Amino acid sequence: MDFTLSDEQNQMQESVRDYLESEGGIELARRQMDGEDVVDEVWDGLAEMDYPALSVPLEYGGLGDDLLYLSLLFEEAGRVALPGPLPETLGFTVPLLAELGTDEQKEQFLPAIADGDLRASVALYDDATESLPGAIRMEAEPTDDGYRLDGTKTLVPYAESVDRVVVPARTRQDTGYDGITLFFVDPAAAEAEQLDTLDKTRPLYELTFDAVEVSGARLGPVDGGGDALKRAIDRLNVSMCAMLVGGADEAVDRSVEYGKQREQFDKPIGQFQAVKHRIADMWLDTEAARSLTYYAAWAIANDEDDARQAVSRATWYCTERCGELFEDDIFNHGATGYTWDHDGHIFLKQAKTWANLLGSPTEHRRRIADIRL
Amino acid sequence: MDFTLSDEQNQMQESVRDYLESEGGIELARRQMDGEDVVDEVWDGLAEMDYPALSVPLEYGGLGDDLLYLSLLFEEAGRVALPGPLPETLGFTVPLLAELGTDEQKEQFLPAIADGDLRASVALYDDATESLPGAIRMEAEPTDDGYRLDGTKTLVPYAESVDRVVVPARTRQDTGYDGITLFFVDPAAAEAEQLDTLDKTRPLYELTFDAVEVSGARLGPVDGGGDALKRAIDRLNVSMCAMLVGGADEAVDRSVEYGKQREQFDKPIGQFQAVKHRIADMWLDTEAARSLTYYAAWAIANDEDDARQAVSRATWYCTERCGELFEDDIFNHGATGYTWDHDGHIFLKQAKTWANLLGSPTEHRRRIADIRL
Amino acid sequence: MNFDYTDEQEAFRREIREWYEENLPDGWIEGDRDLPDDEDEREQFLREWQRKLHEGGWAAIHWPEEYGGRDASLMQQLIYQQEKARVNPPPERSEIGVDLVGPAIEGFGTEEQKERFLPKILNGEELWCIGYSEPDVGSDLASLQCKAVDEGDQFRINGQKIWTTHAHKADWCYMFTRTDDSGPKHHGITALIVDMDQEGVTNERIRQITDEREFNQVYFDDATTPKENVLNEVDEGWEVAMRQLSFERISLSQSLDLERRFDELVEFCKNETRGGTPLVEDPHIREKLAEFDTRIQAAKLTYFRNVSKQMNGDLGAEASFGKLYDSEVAADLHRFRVKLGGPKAALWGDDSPNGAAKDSLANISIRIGGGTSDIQRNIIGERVLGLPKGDQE
Amino acid sequence: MNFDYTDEQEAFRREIREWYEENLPDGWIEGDRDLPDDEDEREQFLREWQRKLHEGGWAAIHWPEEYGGRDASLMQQLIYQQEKARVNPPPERSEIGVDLVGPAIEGFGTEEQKERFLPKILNGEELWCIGYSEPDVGSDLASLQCKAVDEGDQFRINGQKIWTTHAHKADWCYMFTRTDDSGPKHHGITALIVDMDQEGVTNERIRQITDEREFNQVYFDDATTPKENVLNEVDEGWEVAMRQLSFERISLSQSLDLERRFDELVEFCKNETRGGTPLVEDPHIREKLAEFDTRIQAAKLTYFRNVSKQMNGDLGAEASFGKLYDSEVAADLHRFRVKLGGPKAALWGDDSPNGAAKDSLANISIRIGGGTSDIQRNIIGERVLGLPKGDQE
Repeated sequence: MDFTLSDEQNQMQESVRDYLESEGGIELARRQMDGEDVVDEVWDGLAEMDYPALSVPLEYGGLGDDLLYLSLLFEEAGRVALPGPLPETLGFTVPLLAELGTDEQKEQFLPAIADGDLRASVALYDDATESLPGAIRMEAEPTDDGYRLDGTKTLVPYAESVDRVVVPARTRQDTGYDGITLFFVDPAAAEAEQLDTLDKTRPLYELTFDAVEVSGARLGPVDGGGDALKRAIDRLNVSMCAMLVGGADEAVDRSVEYGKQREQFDKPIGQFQAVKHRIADMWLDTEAARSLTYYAAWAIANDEDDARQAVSRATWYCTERCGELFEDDIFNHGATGYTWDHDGHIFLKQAKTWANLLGSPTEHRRRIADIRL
Repeated sequence: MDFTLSDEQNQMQESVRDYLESEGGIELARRQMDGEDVVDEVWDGLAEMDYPALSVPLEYGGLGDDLLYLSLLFEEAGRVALPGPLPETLGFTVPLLAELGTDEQKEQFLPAIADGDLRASVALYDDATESLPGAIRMEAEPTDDGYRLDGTKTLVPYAESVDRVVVPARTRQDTGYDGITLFFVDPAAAEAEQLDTLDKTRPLYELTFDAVEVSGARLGPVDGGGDALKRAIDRLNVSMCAMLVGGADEAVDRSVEYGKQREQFDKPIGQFQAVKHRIADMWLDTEAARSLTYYAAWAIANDEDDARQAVSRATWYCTERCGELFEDDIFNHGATGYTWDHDGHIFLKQAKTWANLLGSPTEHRRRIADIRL
Repeated sequence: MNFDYTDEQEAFRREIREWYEENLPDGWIEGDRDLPDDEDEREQFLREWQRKLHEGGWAAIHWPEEYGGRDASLMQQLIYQQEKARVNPPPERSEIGVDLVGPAIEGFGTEEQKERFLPKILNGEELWCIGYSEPDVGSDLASLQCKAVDEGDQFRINGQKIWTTHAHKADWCYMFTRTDDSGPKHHGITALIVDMDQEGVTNERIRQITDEREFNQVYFDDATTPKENVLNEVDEGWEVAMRQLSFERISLSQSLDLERRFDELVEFCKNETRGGTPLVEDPHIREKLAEFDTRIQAAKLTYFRNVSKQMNGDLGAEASFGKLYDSEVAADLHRFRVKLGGPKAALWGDDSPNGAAKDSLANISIRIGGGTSDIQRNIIGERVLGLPKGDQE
Repeated sequence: MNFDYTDEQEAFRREIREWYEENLPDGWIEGDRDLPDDEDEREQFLREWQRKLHEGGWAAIHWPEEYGGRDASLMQQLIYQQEKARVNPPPERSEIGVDLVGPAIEGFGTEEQKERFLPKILNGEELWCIGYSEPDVGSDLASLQCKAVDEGDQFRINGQKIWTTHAHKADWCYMFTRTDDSGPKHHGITALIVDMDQEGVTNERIRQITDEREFNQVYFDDATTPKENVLNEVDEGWEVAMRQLSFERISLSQSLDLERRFDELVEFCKNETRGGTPLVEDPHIREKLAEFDTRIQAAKLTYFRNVSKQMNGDLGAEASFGKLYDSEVAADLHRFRVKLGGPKAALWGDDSPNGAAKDSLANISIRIGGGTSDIQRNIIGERVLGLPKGDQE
C-alpha cells in the first residue's frame, strides 16, 4: 500500500504547472470568458507537450496512462481553470473509444487525438431539467446504411471547438441506461447555438440534429452502449473532480497569500482566527477531496469493486464542499474578492455548474446509499 | 403588533429568577442528580409563591394565565434545570383538565393543583422505540363501572413523585390519534420502576398496570381523546422549548463569564475570535429559539392557524440547534467543561433527551413540510 | 405581547397596498418584474418610479414632514416594509440618499444644507453616493487616508475611494476625509459634501462577479468643495460616521424579503419536476424547505421582537442579530436554490432556473458589505455580550 | 500509488489476525465486549490482557527489539492498527507508557533509565501517568508553575497537576516541572520521573460528564525524586515536550475506528425499525449515512496518504489533518447516532440505544484533549499554511 505519487508523477505535475504558467496561467480562462476562443491555442500547446496522448493506448501512438495519471494533469489544469475539452476528450472519449471502437474507428481517431489533431465532446442531455440517464431521450432511427438522428441535445461542452461528439440515443424503448446506442459524430452536421452560461470559461451549446443521417458513426453495440456510457460518465466525473481539487488547492494558496499581505487594524488579516480557521477548514476539505479523487481514479483504473461508490463520494464532496470553499476564498478577500478581476468567482462558478451537471450531490449520495446499504 | 414582554411579565420572570436563586439555583438539579428527591421541596416552595396556580383557570382558584405567560416561568426554571414535573403538571395536564374534565373532575383536581397539593405527569409510551402516536398501544377494556388498564408504559416522568398520571389508551382499533381514550389515574395503582436515564435531573419510569381497574378516571370522551392529547403534547413541547431557551441563555452567560475570566497565553480566552465568534453564534441561536418559542406559545394561546407549525418550528430548533449550543458551551470551558462539576452537561443531557422524546427534529421538520407544502 | 394590528394600522396597510396596486408598473404585481436591459432606459424607468413614489408621499416616510416625509412611526415603517416585501417593487433610485445621506444631513446639517439638499433627494432629482471605503481601508474607517486640505473658503481633496455604489451616476458625494493626521486616528476626520460634476473627480466602474457594475473607484485629484459643505464641525466626522446608524428609524432586515423568496421557492418546487415528480415531493427537499421555513420565521420573529423593543424605547444592540443571522440564512437559501436547478443550473441570465445563480453570487456581497460577518460576530461578542476586545481592533 | 499489500504484509496481517483469534477473551470477536463493572475485576482483566499482549510480542511493536518491541516498520504498524480497529480489542493497560512515556525515555533517557523502566512498561507491571496540564495551564505548557527545587541529590516538588489520566492507579509519573523561572518561559522546564507511591503525592479523581473518573488532580507537597530521574538535562524539558510527538512511529488516527463504527451503525439501522420500517429505508437517514460513509473514507484515505508520505520519509505537517478532521466527523457521527435512538435515547447505560449517548459525550473530550480543535486550526494555519501567528500565542 502506497498512497503517494511517484517521483515521475510529481515531475509530470510540476512540468504541467510550469508549462501552464508560462502560457499565461489563468489568463487563458480570462480570455475565454471575455469572448475570445482560446481552445485552438491551448490545444496546440498541450499537443506540443504530448499531453493529449496521455490516455491514448500505446498501440495507437499514445502513452497508455491510466485515469489516475490523467487526474494529475486535470488537477493542474483545474488550478488555472484551463479552457478546452480536456476532460471530455481525454477523460471521457479516449477510454470509450478504446473500449467500444472498431479497429477501424480506433485507427481513425486515437492517433489523431494523441497528436492533438482531434478533440471530442459529449452531448448527453435532451432535457436540461432532468437527471441522467432519464435526460437521454433522443431516438435514433435505423436507415439503410446507418441511423438518423433527430432532436436537440443541450448543455454540450465546446460543441463548436471539437471535431467529434459522442451522442447517446435511444434505439429501443427502454429506461435507464438500457436501450442506448452511442454515436460518434461530427458536430458540423448539426446546428450549434451557444448558451448563456454561469461558467464562461467552458462554453455550452445547444446542438440541433435536423434528421441528420450518420453512417459508420455507431460506437459499440446496438442498444448496448449504456453500460460503457455509464462508466465513461464516471470517468468524466472524476476528471472534473480532479480539476476542482486543483482549483481548491489554488483557492487555499490565494487565501493564504492574501492573509499574509492584506492588513486591517494594522495586522495581517491571516492573524485573525476567524480568517485563519476558515482557511484551515478550506485546507481540510481540499485534502479530503484530493484523497477521495485520487482513490476514485485509482479504483476505476484498477477496476475495483468499490469504484462506482468511490466516484460518487468524490463527486458530491468536490462539488458541494469545495463549492463552499470557493465562496470562502471570495469572502476572505472581502470586497476585492467580489470583483470580476479577482479570480475567485471563476472557480466558484465552475463548481456551481458541475454540482448539477453529472448528478447532483444528493443524487450521488443516494447512489452511495443504494450501493452500500 | 408588539412582540415584547409587558412590565408585569418581566417582573414575574425576575421574581421567579430571584426566588430560584435563593433556593439554591442549579444546586437543586445537582441534588436530584445525586440521588436525592428534591421534588417535594421544590414544589412546596413553588406553591408558596403561587406558581402552580399560574395556568389554572380563575374559577378554580388559579390565576388563569396562558401558555405564553407559563413559558416565561419555564424559561426561568430551565435556566437552573429545575427538577419537578412543572411542564407536565402546568403545561400539559392543567389545560387538558380544563378542556376535557367534567365539572366534578375539575373541582377535584384543579384547585388542588393551584394550591400545590397535586402534581401530575403523563404516560405516553408503550414502546420506547416508536414515535408518537404509534407508540400508544395500551388497550383499555371496558368493565362494569369503568375500565381495565393492562400493560407497561415507559419513559414516564416523575412517576413516583406525582399524584396523577394522564394515561392514553386505545379503546378502539385505530391508528394515529384516533380511537384513544384518556385516563387520569393514580400511579400508586401501578408498579413503578425507575429507569437509568441520560438526564438524571428528570427521572423516568416504567409504569406497569397489572390489570388495574379504574373507575371515574376517564378524562374526556370515549375513543375521542386523541385530538386534545395531540394539542396537549404540543403544549408540552412548547414548555420544554421554553426550558431549553432558559438553559441556552444561561449557557451563553456562562461562556461569556468564562471567556472574560479564563486566561490562556496571558489573554482572556474571550478575546480569541474562535471563542468569541462561537459564543456570538450561540447567542444568535438562543435569540432565534426564544422568538420561535414565544411565538409558538402565543399562537397556541390564541388558537392561531399556524400554531402546530409554530410548535414544530420551535421544537426542532430548540432541541437540535440549542443541543449543539450546549456542547459549544462545554467546549468553550475546555477540560473543565468536561467535568461533572461544571454545569454544562446538565443542559446538554436534557437537550439530547428532549430531542427525541416528543418527536425527533426530523419528525418535526416533516410535520412542518406536511402542513406547509 | 400581541401579533395583531390595530384598525388604524390596518388602514395604513390598505393605503399602501392600494397605492401600489394603482401605481406599480403594468404587470409588476403579476410577476413581470424585468427592468429594461438598456442602462439609459433603466435609469429613465427608475427615475419615473422615484418620481411616483415622491408624489405619493412614499419616498421617505420616516423623514420629518417638513422635509417631505410622513413622520411615520416605527410601526408604520414596519408595515410599509412588509408591504414592500410583499410586492417587491422596483429599486428606489434615491435609496442611498434617503436611507443614509438624508439622515446625516438632517442630524448634522445646517438649515441651509437641509433646504438645499433634502428635497432633491426625495424627488430623485439628485443622486448621491457615499465615499467611505478606501483601497487599504476595509472595515477600519479610522485609517482613512483621503486628504482634504483647508484653503480658507474651500477644501481641496486628494485621494481615492472605492466600492462607491452608484458613483457613476451620482450628482453628489457624501464622503469622509482626513483633515488632520497629527492626533489619534479617530480625530481629524471630516465629513464633506462634494459635487461629483467637476474636473477633479473621475471614476472607474468596478465589474462585480455578477457581471454588474454598480460599484466604483472614485479618484479625487485636486477636487474642491466650498466650506459650507462641511457636515458637522471640521475634524469631527467620526461622530457623524458613528451616529450614522442610530437615527430614529427602523432597522432594516432581509427577513421579510426572505419570506417572499421562500414562498416563491415553494412555488418553484411545486411546478418543477424531475423524472415526472414535482421537487416538492422529494423527501430531502421537503426537509430542507421545512428547515428554511423555520429559520426564516426565526429571523422575522426576532426582527419583530427587536423592532418592538425599539418601539418601546429600548435601543438594544440586538439589532446586530439580523445582519448576521439573515445573511447566513440567505446564503444557505440561495445555495440551495442553485442546487435545485438541475443540470440547467449551468445557465445564466434568463435561462438560469429560478434566477438562482445570480442571487447566490450577489448574496456574497451582502455578507461582506457594511461589516463582514466576521465583524458582525466581533460586534455581538464585544458590544452585546461584553467579551474583551481583541488586540486587533 | 497502489492500494495492494505485498505477500509479506498480508502474512503479517494473518499473523496478527490469528493471534487475536486465539488470544482475545472468550466471546470478544462475536461482540461480547463488556468489561467487568467492578473496578478491581476490571483492572485484573486488563492486567491479564496486557500480559498476553506482551507475551505475544504485541505490546509495542514499534519499539526497538532490544527493549522488547519488534522494530515494526510503519507499514506493519499500519496493518496492526487496521487489524486492531477490526476486532476492537480490550484497552491496553500500558497504553500511556507505551505510546508516550516509552518513546520519551528511549529518546532522552540514560541507559540506566531505559533498562529500569522500559521492560515494566511493556509487561504492564508498572503503570504510568503524565503530569502535563495544570489548573491555570491548558494549552500553554510554557506557563507551567509546578515547582521542582534542586536539593543536590534530589528534586523537591510542590504544585498541582490536573487532567492526569489514570494517576489513581499509576506507579510512576512522567511530569514537567518549573526549575527556573528567571529566564524566558520556555526555558527552565525540567522533565522528571516521579514515584507516585510516596507521602508527598496525593490525588483526587475527577468525575467526568460520562460519569467516569479516569482523570485526576494530583497534588505534590514536598514530594521528591532522585536526580537520576531527570529526563534530558535540567531546565531542558521543553525540548522533550516538543519532540514528544515526532518519534518515528505511525501517527494515530480515529478513522479506522470510525470505519468500524460506521459498519456497526449500518447494522443498527438495518435492525432497528420505526413504524415497522427499518431505519435504513428512511430517505433522510440514507442520505446522512452516505455522507458519513464519504467523510470517513476521506478521513481514512487521507490518513493513508499521510502515512505513505511518512514511509517515504516526508514528515509533513499534514499529520495535523487527522486530529481535527476525524474528531469533527466523529462528533457529527455520534450526535447522529443519538438522534437515531428514538425516544429511548433518553436512557443511559445498557438501555442506551446503540450505546450512543456515552460515545457522544466522550467525543467532546477528544475534541478538547491534546490541543482543542481551535488549537488544531491554529496549528494548521500557522505551521502547515504559514499564516502569521496571532499575538495571542
